[in-house]
Amino acid sequence: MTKIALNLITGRTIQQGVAMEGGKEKDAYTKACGIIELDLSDLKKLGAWRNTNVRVTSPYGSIVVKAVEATQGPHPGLAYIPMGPWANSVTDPNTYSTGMPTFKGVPIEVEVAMNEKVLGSIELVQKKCRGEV
Amino acid sequence: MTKIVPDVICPFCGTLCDDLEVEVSDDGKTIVDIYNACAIGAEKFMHAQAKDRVTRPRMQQPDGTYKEVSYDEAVEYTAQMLANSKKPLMYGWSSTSCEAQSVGHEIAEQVGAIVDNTATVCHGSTLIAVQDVGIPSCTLGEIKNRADRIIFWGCNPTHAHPRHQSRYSIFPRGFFTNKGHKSRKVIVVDPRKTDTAKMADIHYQVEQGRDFELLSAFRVAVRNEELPDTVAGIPKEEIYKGAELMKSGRFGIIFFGMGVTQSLSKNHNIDNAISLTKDLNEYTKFSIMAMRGHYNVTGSGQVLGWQFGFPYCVDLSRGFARYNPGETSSNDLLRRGEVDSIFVLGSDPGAHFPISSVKKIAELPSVCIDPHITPTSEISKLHVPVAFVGIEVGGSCYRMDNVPIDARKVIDPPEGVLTDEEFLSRVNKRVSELMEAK
Amino acid sequence: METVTVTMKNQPTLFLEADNISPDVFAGKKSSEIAELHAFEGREQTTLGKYFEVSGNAGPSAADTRIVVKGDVTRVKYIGMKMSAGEIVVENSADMYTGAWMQGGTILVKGNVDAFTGIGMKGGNLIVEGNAGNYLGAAYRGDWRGMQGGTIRVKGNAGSDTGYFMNGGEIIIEGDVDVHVGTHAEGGRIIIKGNGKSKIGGQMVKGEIVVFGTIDVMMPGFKYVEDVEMEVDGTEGTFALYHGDLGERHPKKKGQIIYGNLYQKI
Amino acid sequence: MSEYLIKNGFVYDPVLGINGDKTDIAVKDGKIVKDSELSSKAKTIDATGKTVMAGGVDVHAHVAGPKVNVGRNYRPEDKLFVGTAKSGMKRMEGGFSVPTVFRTGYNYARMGYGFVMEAAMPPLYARHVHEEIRDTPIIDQAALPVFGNNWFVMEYLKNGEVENTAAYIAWLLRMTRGFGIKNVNPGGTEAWGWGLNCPTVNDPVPYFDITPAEIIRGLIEANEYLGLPHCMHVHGNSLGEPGNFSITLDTLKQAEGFKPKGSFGRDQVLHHTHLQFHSYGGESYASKSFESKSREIMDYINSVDNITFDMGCVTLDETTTMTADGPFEHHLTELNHLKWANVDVELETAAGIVPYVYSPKTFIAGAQWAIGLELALYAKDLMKAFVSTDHPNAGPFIRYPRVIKWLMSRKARDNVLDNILKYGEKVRERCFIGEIDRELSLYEIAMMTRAGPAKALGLAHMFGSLKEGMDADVVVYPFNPEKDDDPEKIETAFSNCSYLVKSGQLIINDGEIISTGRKRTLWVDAKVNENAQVMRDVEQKFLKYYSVNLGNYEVLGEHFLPNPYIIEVDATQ
Repeated sequence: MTKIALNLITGRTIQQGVAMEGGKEKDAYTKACGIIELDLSDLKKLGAWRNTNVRVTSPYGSIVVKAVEATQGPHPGLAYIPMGPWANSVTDPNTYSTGMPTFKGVPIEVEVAMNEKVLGSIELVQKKCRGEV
Repeated sequence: MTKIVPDVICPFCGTLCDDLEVEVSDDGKTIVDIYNACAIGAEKFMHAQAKDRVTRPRMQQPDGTYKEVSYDEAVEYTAQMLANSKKPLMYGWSSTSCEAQSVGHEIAEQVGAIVDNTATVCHGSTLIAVQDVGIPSCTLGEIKNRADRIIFWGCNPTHAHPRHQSRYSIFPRGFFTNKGHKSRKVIVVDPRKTDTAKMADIHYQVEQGRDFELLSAFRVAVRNEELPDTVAGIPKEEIYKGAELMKSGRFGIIFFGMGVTQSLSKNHNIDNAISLTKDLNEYTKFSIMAMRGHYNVTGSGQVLGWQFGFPYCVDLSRGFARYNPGETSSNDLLRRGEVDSIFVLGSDPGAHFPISSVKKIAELPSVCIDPHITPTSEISKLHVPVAFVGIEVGGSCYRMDNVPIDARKVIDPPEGVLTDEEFLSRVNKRVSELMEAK
Repeated sequence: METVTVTMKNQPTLFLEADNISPDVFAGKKSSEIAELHAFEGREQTTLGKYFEVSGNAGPSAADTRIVVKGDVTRVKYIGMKMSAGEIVVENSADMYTGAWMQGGTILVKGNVDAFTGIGMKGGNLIVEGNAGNYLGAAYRGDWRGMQGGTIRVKGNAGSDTGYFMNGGEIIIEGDVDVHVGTHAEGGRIIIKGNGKSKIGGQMVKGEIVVFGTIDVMMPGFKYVEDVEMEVDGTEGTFALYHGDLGERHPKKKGQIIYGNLYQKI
Repeated sequence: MSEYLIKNGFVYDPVLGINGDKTDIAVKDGKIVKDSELSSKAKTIDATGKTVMAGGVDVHAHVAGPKVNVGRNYRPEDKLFVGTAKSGMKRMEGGFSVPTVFRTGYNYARMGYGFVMEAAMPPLYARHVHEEIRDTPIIDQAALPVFGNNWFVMEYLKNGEVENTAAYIAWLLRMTRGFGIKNVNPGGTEAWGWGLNCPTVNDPVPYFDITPAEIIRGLIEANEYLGLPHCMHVHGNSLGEPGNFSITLDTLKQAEGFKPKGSFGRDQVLHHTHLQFHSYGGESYASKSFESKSREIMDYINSVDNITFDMGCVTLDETTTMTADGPFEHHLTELNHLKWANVDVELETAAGIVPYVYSPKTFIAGAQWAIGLELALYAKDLMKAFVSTDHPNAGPFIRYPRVIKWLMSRKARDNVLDNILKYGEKVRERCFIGEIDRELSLYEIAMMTRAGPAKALGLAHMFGSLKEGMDADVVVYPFNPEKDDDPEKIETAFSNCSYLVKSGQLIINDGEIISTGRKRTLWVDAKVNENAQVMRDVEQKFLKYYSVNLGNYEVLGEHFLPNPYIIEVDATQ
């Protein structure tokens, strides 16, 4: 099973903004934010097709999202998950005593997770809090 | 017949566009259409209309499901929770009016709470930097009228502040900039070739996490000192070229965002960017501005400022106001287990805090005040739906350049739904009674 | 010198603010009076006696008062805050703000300390046998007057932002440090006997930083000047001297520009 | 509403000519009345052995608005260890040089003040100013919008269109709920939009091609055309520069030939604020060159009858400077390297903020301290000279009682020169302070802190005296003019009054704040004839150059001015 190591950044996208205002309990939000944008070269390294589910793991957690081709690339070695509960399942909580977690620049490993499901935001957060995922 | 409400303020981002026109049915009950708004703003107005909108408070049951309760019960639970805590955290405040924030602060003062707003995960590092080195800035109209050098550093307005470039920065024709885009040079610094970067004259694809080094390099270049061959993945020739472009303008502006506030070095990135701006004022006129996120996070910082003296992370537990991000900041408080209950208004930490902090929230007595269903509302003990500020109730809001604009009421909230201010006032009254009794 | 021993007996449910654990406050008080001194847990104002067993009486002045803190005080903040004389020994680990705004005397912590230890320090001696957190010997938010004087020695590692806005005094880290050392420094001396990371000496105006180990990325504003032989904290050696931060303003003295000095052991 | 009889105090009221005589003051329904009008329900306040005055009036302080709040938010260190807890209806207090709104209101009340003028309101930020004023307890307030770098004003005045200027000013006062005309570094702040300045009154403003002198005269003319309560309130060019006294004289001379119009009883057409910063000689700040020019300045002011000023007295504290004089603050940060905040405001103005330490260890701080006091001590008519520290620029307003002490006591001044200043001797050499024996009386202090500023602001019908029919702002200070001779007693007494009655309500009782009163926001509604051209220009500029819609510019609604007090002016004739 190939695993590739990447540097993760998270942030806004217009789709994330629209879907968030449309309702975080809706599927559109999962479609907009339950993804990871990968550079084409990294998709190749991973040996994954576009739009396959992958498991993203960092020292701080793990999450299943859908791998898509980066729209604002090229950025080989860099991965992007729109801000939201999926991204924050793996972001670095270290604030360096500034109050600000490290949402950008998180070391992650990505592997194909064909048969695993991308959870909706509500279910995801509730299960994480109950320790079920 | 429908009617048009003009000069409507958009309650989404810190750009705080105030030129929206909203078409409402003549009974004034429903929004028919929105003009001039970006896709996100339009969606926010439309979602207020959603048929499945929650209109009554809901209490979490032992099995995790939610049961509808009355606003009276919601007020009682909230007041009891706050009055019985040793150190409650009152977080959010960025998606509500300054008037509601003021009432919240009265509650916080009574119960010795910590008041923190969404800057804590957004531009908090900027606020720290400003406290260390100040900030030479200006209003957005100054940029429209004068700026011929526009720098976007670690921000992507095309996605996060969709109308920013057309209203204020890249495109508008102003008094001294009547050629609009043609009279400006645009630099973008970002580790990705973002849609904003695609519009730039120069794009510096900085090595992620090395903004501090690159900013220092620009300061070295501005002073015509020696540089190593490459800094943060950028050849020194490119850096000298950029420095010259900045110095050669008549009026320059640096806009910056999460790319620098949330990456390694955090406040130091902003600190160095501000210092670069200050340096450039030895050669020409230069300003710098934070691309603030929530439409009234700036207002929260202002009201906290004039009432307590600090823009966020305000600790009232000792009876007077104290401040120190790293200690009195939401994520550090949750991480360290320093608070014993959490009250959230107008924000969604459930979606936007690291999961380790979210787990702590789920363990604590918690109240979430929000018109939407959110991950936060669905892990809180109590969810209280309220009217949308800027759509169903007005109030004072502050734009990213600190310009105050009065948000408008466009339509009525659903039958019986309280506004933030109404709910908070009732909690405040109840808290006073409970604290008297103690 | 009289010794007062305070031993943790009831842990706070949250965190305890014990800025009254200081020779200056204890001076001239009997153990019973000391137990009555205020302590704060959240908004509740209680007494030290609620959490600590207090034995022994203080000396007539801070200078002849020694405080021994026993038990688990990892949830106790502000031990030794603003102390001007005397001695504090913490047997285990302490939390934030240990020795904050300290002016004199000695604090010895046998375990670790958390963030903001020795911030705004003006004088005295602060020794940590374990590790220190972030913002060690740094300035309080917004203040351009960071550590002014005194000595901080950490036998283990230190976090980020060591000596932020440092103006004077000395900080010695015998282990490694995290990012940002001596940022905005305008005086004083920081010695790192282990390894540094990156962002060392950024925006430095004046002062000295000595690194014995590695620096993974050197700031672009630091220019190699020469190799120098010197003795640093008991170790003789050859050090490469860099001047910086070239991007920052620098004062002039007799026509000579004064830079920050960064030494790295060769 | 309650009634009070303030009995048996030593009363000082220059308007009534009462100079320390024991007189009773009667208060009913918010006004000063004859004793005979009191009912049996009237409460008695025993002022025996104490000093009684009308509530204080502050003509110039930066206490509310955007730059004040930058000063708060970017200086956490200004709040370290100075917070005080909430108690009863009193909110938490914080901040030293830039206090929170609550501490601002309480401290003015403790000093016996009833009215404070916010000295510089950027029109685009008017809402912010009013929100802070609303939250500042007890004291009545108003705010002066800044006009000296406003594009409309410069364009109209360049063409000599005084009537249009006046119409625009009237419109803007209404939009911003403003009180009068503030004029900061005329032209220089617009030049700062390009990083430039107008150092003298004759340097043309880039692009707009009008001189500061023309702006000053034009604004005086427009002010008198409207007949506003207050006059054109100017902060001249080249504030803080060695040798600037000649520029200041040029500024003052712009008032020549103008007479006050309107029905508010003021005598002046020009008020020069924080004059201390504008009375410097020499070429540098070094003691071998820098010198006081207070005498030259006061010789001129004493020779005319249409100018007033406030001191801007340096108090030798660490403080936070803030002004709409953008280029000055940039200059200051280059000198002291402390954190610099700046805000340029589209079409209107700018502001800068920099912390500053007036260290008694430096010659210059001592000289500045001396010059401020000299100006007042050289004044012939103290109805023209007002106490101020240009709060917080020269020092925090809580130092007024200390300034009063220095004005009233040569002994206190000598103590500063001999024991507090490191270069006291140099200060004696380069300034006049050492030669001045004058010690002001309580009667004169009442002129400088009440009667004078109230008259200059056009508010003599409300404040500044204990005359029947006036607003009942009465303060009782624990100071016995017959017994107390220790200067320190002056400072403590004027810092903490025993009683304060504000608009007829008892606010401070026996030194304790017991009520937050019912503060008012004063603003001036000037009626002018319809002016189509000005309205067209306004619409055009908002369409093309402002970043907000015209429809969102006016300060409307109770949430900004819950308790407004409107002064109407009819300029239609």
